[in-house]
Amino acid sequence: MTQIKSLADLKALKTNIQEKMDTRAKGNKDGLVQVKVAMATCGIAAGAKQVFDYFLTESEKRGIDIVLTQTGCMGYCHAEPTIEVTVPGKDPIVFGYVDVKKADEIIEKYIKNGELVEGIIPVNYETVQKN
Amino acid sequence: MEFVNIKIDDKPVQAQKGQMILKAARAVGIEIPTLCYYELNGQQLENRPGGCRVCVVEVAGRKNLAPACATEVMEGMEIKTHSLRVVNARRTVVELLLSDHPASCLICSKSGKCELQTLAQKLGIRDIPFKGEQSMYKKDDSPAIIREMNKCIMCRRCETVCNKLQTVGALSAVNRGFMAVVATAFEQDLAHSTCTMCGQCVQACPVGALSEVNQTRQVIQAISNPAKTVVVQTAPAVRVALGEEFGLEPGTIVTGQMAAALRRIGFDYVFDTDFAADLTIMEEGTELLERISKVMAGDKSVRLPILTSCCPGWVNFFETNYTDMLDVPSTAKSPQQMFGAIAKSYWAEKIGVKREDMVVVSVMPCVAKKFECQRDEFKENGNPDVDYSITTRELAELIKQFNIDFNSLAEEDFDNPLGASTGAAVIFGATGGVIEAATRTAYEVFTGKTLDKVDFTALRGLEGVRSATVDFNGTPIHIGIAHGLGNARRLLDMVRNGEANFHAIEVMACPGGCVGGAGQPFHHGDFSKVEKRFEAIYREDAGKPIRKSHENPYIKQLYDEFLGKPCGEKSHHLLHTHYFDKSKQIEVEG
Amino acid sequence: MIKVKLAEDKINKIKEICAFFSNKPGEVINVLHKVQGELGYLPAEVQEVIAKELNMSVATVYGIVTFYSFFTMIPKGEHPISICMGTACYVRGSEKILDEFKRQLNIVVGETTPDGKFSLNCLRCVGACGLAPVVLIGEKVYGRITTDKVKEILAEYN
Amino acid sequence: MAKYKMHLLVCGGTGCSASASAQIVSNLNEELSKQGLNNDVQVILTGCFGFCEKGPIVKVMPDNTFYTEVKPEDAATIVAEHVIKGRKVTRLLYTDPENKERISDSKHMGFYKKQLRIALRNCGFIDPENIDEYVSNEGYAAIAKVLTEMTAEQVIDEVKRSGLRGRGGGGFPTGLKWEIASKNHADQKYVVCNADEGDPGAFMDRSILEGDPHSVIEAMTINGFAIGATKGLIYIRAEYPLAIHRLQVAIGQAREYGLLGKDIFGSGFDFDIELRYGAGAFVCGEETALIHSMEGLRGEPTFKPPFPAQSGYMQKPTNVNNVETYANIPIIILKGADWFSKIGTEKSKGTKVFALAGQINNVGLIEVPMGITLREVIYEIGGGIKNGRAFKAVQTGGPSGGCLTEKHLDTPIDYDNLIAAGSMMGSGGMVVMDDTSCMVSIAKFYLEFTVEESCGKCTPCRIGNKRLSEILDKITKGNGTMADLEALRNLAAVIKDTALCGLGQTSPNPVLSTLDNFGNEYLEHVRDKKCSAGVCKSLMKYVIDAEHCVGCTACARNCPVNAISGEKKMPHVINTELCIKCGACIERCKFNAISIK
Repeated sequence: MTQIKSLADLKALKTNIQEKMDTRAKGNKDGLVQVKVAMATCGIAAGAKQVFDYFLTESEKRGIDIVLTQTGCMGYCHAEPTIEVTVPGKDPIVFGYVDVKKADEIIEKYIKNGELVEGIIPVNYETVQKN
Repeated sequence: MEFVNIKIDDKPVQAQKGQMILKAARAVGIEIPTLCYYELNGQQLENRPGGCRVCVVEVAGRKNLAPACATEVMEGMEIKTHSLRVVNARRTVVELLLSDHPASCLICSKSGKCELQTLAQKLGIRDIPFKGEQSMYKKDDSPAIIREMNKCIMCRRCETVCNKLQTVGALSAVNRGFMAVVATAFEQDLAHSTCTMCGQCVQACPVGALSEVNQTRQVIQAISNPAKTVVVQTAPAVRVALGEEFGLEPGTIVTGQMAAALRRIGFDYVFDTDFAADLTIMEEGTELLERISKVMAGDKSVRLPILTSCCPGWVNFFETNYTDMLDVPSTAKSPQQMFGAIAKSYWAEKIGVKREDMVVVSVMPCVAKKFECQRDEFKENGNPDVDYSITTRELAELIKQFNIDFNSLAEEDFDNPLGASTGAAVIFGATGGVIEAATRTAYEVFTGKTLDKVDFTALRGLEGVRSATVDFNGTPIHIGIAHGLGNARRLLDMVRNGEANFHAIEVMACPGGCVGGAGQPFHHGDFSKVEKRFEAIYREDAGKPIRKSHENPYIKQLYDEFLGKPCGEKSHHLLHTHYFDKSKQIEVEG
Repeated sequence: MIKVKLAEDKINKIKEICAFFSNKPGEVINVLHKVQGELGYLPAEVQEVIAKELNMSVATVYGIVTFYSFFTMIPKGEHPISICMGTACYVRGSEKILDEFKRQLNIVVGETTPDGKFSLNCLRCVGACGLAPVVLIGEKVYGRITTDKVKEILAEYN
Repeated sequence: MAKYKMHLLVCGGTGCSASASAQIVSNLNEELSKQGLNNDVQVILTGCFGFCEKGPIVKVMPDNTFYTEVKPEDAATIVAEHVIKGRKVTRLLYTDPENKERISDSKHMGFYKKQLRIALRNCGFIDPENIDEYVSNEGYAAIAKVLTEMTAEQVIDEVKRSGLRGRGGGGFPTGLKWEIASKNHADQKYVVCNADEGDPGAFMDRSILEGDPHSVIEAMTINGFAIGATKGLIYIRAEYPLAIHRLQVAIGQAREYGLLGKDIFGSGFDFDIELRYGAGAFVCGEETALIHSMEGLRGEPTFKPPFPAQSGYMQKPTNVNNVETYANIPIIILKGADWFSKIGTEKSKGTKVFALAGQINNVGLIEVPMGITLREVIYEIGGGIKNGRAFKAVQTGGPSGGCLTEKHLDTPIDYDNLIAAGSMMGSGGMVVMDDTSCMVSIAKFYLEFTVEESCGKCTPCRIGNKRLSEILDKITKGNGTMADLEALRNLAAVIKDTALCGLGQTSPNPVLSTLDNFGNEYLEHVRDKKCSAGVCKSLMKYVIDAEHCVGCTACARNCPVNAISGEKKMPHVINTELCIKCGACIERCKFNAISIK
């Protein structure tokens, strides 16, 4: 990794990362499905790790390209484990109470077919715009 | 000095900037009660955890009450020390303390001298409104100190004294919340800890949680046994402090009344540890000169400095902490033990009493002496040289038990021969005194000249660590002095690291030396009492006709009739000892 | 001389940890964490070695060990059970769960079963409040527990 | 299988379910199949939208139409108008109360969302173990701005003007704290992040550290620059292994990028961070205790002054802030004090994160602007009380706080209002209780916590709190007297007035606030020897109703102490002498024949 020694360095790094992200996720028909698994302590306690692993192995097995990342707490503790799925061209959707069975359903129905499955958690907060 | 203007109880007061409310109030005669606060003025010791909350006062504009001991005065501050809110809070706090304290005042060793009891009386508490669980701990009977932690009020004075003043580290606060208490590691008995039995914790304890092992009963039993010849010896520092127990000013010299009282109690012979102090100087002084001349002659088998070994707390301390230097202290026994050894040999022979029929009692300003007289090396076939060591406070208790009107007693003298002493022996009771006494004798022996002026004022004082160089007729002798074990550690570490070179070092475990001993009347943190005793010691010395140990005629007689010469064979057997490694060592199991 | 005996590998491990923290007394809490992590608990002999290495009084070390609830001088069971007693769990009945564990195991809080299999402790909030009441056995989190589940959970370890 | 062209999301949150969301779903499906649209439009039940006041909600995707107060009979209209003709059903659209306009696209009605995420802005969005994701979300832009464009005074001024107050509980103005520390000169100063989150039921700090550790690192660096400190320490609970791991990863990455270490951004400013671990002592959340713990001592508080800003860690000037406070800093620097100070109330700016827990439907971590009411939090965001039971109280501020009741539901939440109501903000635990909670037992629960966590240094906390908890125990056992109630109040007042540290001074709050708000419940325990909530075992009696009991023997077989007897197929009886009130029988009885009297 290179050191960031100036404001210009930071900006260059940011642009670079954002470009990479854009190409892999946005609008693009061939863009990838993004899956974020909320993996804070409560999520992990409720089984998020198993869900994460399931997505990892199953997406490969079933030949679906997904970008799988971990993230922090989404705040829906009552519905842990929670994941967020972004299908290219569509708004992100948060699913709660995700276990391996539900994960299978999400892959088969939503990711492959665009069919929603139960357990959607409507996002009920606004996030501050950072700039 | 900068001042701030404040009001205490509506009275305008000019207080020193940076001062705490407590001291500002005391300076103008307004007393605020305290409990955990403990200060040894001039000894760099302050216990100010702000934990007991007894000293709370009302400060205008502040939402809660402020601890007077820990709240700095600020310009314009308005303080109420006894408003209804304050008194109610203070009372509730004391009631809470009492709710977790055994109400066994009638039989408590501290009764009448207990700061909690006094406070409860002052506040007029006649009922404890809070009932509930009380802390229960196993009683700890060590050879010298009793810990009854059921009585502990968590003032932390003992912990601070043990760690900060003495650096002994035997005590620490353990557990937390309601279970919090001051204890040794793993809550074992003191005997299994690094405790040196110096007893400064006992001196500091405001309640009866810490006390000395009381042996007055055993003493009375011995006295009333017609088959026993009971001999008593009194340490130098006792005579300048005992009066306090009878309402006399600190520093009042009561040597004559004390001797009289001891006779009234029924001791067969009333002797003086001071005699043995003179003897100690003969032995230790000789040892010092021998070592100096050997070192000067290039003998690598001996080391300097020589360390005094009169103080049993100090002996315990170096046996635990300075095991690499066990050959450095003087091998001379302490005066208490020299006295016992001589009494049970020379004197017993002289009066035709069998060793086992003689009981030697010592009156000491000290708690550690109780431990010392129980050491195995100070016994012959299980019979100790000194049977019982009681404190100044225990002697006062005995006098009271015998209903002796102490203050109206006519002065009497000690018995001879073991009651005769010099001014050099008296000053053993103050820090720097042993080394000054040794200097008076060593100078004359070393130089062959007579001292014109026996007062070595350079060696006197209450500073924690002191050093001075004495001119032995062209040979400079470097002397170090420390009192308080923390100061001793500082000095010894300097020696160990080669940062300081001394010929001789005197160490006393208690601040001020024996005058500030743990067995002395409780000073409750008023160190000026110790200072007054300290001054009295030197007054007593100045008033003595003989002020050099080697000039004590009975000491000369003892050598002529019995011992031969200082550090001779008989002395070696009776008056010298050796030291043990009491440190903890980690060892591989199996 | 008073001898404190401890197995050689343990002594070496402790010395190594103390040295890692430059034998500084101020690092004692870090040292205790690491040593407990290695040995499972902090018996008296272990505290003696730490005190000696860090050049501090063993009473002080003991005072610290007994102050912080994370440190223990008692070896835990093979499967340490921790009942969350945080507020969220409490209002959802964790006390009843605790009672049931005590009854099933016949031990009180802080004890280990005679066979050394289970030990029982309480802790404050693992942060899985959404799953309240929560019980931890070893690293495993059991959420939304009811009293009748206790028996079957314990059966998993038999 | 068909790909759906449209989705109808029907709120299935508890609040909406109660008003027939299931019926709406089935009506919608019926209408769709009538029209033969089952394969084109999918109807699905979702979790709570957090807008229960206007429920039930139906959201149409992908156009984001948001229908409020939908009734089952509206299903036909929605299908006929919106699905088939593509025309929005205006009367079901939400009306903006300000300008009375109907709003169709929910993208423009973010305001209905009661939550605003500032401190949690990155939690759940970025990968906390990937510094690049943080950087691409304006991460480290604030420290860049600070080091390249601002002076230390300007930074402090910005934080001061933002009105940010400490989120750890006390609410001390952060900028002022920084200013004091900056003015105390010393060769070394320290910046400390208090991550010793100990309130049972609060876990926002842990969530921030697990979800967005870089924001705290960046903020501490800003803090270091502002006060002239080059060393930062994070004091974190050892019970948070994941947060520790993520912090370690984040610190490592920041060092690799040169964002920690020497000469950051070529400005000549050095700063680095070390972790220190707590070891299970709640009192170490108090800043002086925390500092002593970091120094390797028992975590006992000491009196202030001296404040840490004068003499803190290693007797050097030290600034201590908590995690959530720090999480706000970078965004304040980026967006400015003016932006931040527009959010919240007059004296409490910005947002506060709460851990919503207890008997509430949507247990979770929420972030709301200061000034929101409890009602909004509980009934909108929280989705109301679990199992439709009655709201009784909400406890805020943990062991230092108090209980708020029905009458406080519409009080705007901020530091000062909560204190006025006898509670406090605390670190943000919010535990909702229903009528099954006994308030005397709740007070006892908190006091037992304080007794266990008291350091034992000062008398009022060590013995006083013990006595308080003993009196409460006596009351819950049915042995309380009227004099005990008086004693509780007096003792509580003295503890508040005399305890040494913040923990002790606030520890009687749970008692005082329940006495104030639920005095009758205390009276009931003392005078009538009754616990309406059915919590205090000593005051309860289990009885079998002979009329309902069929003699199935299930209760008798499950009673752990054999207190239940009776012939098969005959009504059973409980021997109250033997009964330990464990409740096993009630759980087993299928005939509701056992009750607590």
